[in-house]
Amino acid sequence: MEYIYASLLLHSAKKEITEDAVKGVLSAAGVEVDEVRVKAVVAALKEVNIDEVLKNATAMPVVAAPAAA
Amino acid sequence: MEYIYASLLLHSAKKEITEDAVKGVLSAAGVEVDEVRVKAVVAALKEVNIDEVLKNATAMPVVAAPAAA
Amino acid sequence: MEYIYASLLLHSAKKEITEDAVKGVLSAAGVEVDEVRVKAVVAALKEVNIDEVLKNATAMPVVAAPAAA
Amino acid sequence: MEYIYASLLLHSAKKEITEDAVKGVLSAAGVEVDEVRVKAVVAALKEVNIDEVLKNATAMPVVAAPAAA
Amino acid sequence: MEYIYASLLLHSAKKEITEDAVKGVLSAAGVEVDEVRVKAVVAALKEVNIDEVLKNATAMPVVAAPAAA
Amino acid sequence: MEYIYASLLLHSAKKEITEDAVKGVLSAAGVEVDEVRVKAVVAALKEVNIDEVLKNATAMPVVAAPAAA
Amino acid sequence: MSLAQERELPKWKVDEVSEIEEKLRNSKTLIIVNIEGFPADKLHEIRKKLRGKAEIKVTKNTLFLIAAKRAGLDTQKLESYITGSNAFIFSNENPFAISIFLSKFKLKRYPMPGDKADEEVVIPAGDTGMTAGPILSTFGKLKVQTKVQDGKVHVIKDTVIAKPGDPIPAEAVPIIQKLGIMPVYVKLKLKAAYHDQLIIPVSELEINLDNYVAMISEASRNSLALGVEIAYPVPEVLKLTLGKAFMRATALAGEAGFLTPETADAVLSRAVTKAYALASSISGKVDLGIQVPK
Repeated sequence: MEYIYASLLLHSAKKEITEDAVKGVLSAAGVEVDEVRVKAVVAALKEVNIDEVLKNATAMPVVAAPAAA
Repeated sequence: MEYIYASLLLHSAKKEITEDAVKGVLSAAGVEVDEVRVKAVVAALKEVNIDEVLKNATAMPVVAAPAAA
Repeated sequence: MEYIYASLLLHSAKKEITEDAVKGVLSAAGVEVDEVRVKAVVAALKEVNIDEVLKNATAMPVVAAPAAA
Repeated sequence: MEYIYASLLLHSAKKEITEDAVKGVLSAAGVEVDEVRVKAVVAALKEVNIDEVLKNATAMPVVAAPAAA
Repeated sequence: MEYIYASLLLHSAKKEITEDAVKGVLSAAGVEVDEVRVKAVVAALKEVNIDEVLKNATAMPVVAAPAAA
Repeated sequence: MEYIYASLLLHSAKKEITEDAVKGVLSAAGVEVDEVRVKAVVAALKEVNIDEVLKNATAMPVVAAPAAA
Repeated sequence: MSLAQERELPKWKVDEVSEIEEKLRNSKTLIIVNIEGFPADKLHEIRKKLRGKAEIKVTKNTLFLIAAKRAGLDTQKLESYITGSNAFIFSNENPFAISIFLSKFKLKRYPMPGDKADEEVVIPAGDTGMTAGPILSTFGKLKVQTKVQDGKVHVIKDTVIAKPGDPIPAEAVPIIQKLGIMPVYVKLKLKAAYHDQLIIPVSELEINLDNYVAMISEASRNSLALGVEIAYPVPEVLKLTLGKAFMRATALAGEAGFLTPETADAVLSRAVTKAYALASSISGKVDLGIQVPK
């Protein structure tokens, strides 16, 4: 999850999630950086509306109630 | 949440969560570090069994909201 | 909800929830205190096992309400 | 949770959540104030849309999970 | 629901739910009273253990899957 | 709960919830009216979107009704 | 009916009209009941049960209408109900109370061929009192095991021959009757009530108590919800209000990332939930080397 936490940290600090930024954060945490993974994560997150995802995630774990027939 | 994500990043990378480590990660992310908050977070986490908390957090079922009937 | 938050603050700080204590907290928060309401809240809380209520509140999974059939 | 209750009390009373205000409320409740925590809570809450969080927290009815159908 | 609220008000005030009492409450609320409905409500509620129903309604955590109407 | 029932009766009958209206209903039910409480309830309800509250309340899964004896 | 016709009525009819008129004058509530096919002995049972609350009387429609007119009832409103065979219930009680009362007791009768069972039909173990003979083959058909003892048919064990809703086998009818089993319910078919010059049709007269229970529950839930919203200071409401305040505090701590040992659960859970949500949003495209809980 390090790559995700690093990305969330950047997002939360209102910084852009770039390869360099993610690498910087991971290195500072003493994590050995996997270049390919950084590229993949950054590219994938570009296509995601992170705020939207987080907003929905904060709606606490929601268990589906049985649909009324 | 930056302080939390930085701490979780360290925890996830199996590094100790110290004030210096947290500050380092935050700085790398370009966050202006508030010494007091770092102290507060690191002190509080010392009293918490993070693995236990995370286990419980992920044990919670995360299910999409039921479609309204 | 001010009266409730004040009461929970006292409870959380392991102080007794008395009329004077609640009034003191509310005043400190700049709330104009309604004597009658304080009396009513304190009297009603005497009949409630707050620890029990809070325990259940956390234990309760949050379930989305199904649309009423 | 004292710091949170104190903050919610202030918010609910439509007062600004400042370090002094939080300290004042906590002192009135007989809580020994931890400067670091006060600073931390005030700083953390500045980054949050409290009304939004409260709305989402309580919009959901709280019920026990029904037995899986 | 006016007839139900009127009846619950009487019940809560430990008054007998009679036709006259329900009519009196409804009239005081400015509701045009339907004699037949009053009679139906009064007769039906005589057969219902209101305290029991209220107790169950409060015991919100215990929820059965909603019966299809 | 008399004051709440009286208020909901008025709301349900599409009447305005005023101090006089609530007092009238309570008196008709034989309840000795507490002026201060009436004031408090009426004032508090002014700040609430009752329809919204009821919508959320009834969206709750229906508690299994005990069979009427 | 004209006065001339009335004068021609035989004395018993004149007496009956007077009697009904008297009952109508003394009763606030009249309920008209369809008794077509209703067993006479069951009507007698109902009469006994109603004693002290109401009287039930069977009479001819023509005589009833004469009496009703004389008693000052609005016969125009009644006429459409006065067809077929009717009984009339006279009472001073709330018509709904009578209707509920009637719905509460179950009258049972012996089955007739073609009836469905309203309750389980069990042929009990033991001596049936029936003389052994051709009847044995009927028991056989019903798959009831028997033996003969002292010339009588004995059933070996309790045997269900029909479940509620099942048709009762025609050949079982005489046996069931002999054993005194009444698995079929009879219910008076109410048509309407007449009360205070008003007709209450059966659709309104028959009350489903479950609906009232549901309405009270709803009213109660509404009241509690509203009470919580304004922190109405009574214990039953405050319990819920405290829970709500606590959940709000937890949510706020979690969202703000205000970490103390007490709030650690809320804060870390929230952060992790968010992290997993984000991870799962890209999990199809990136191998994160982790398991994303679904």
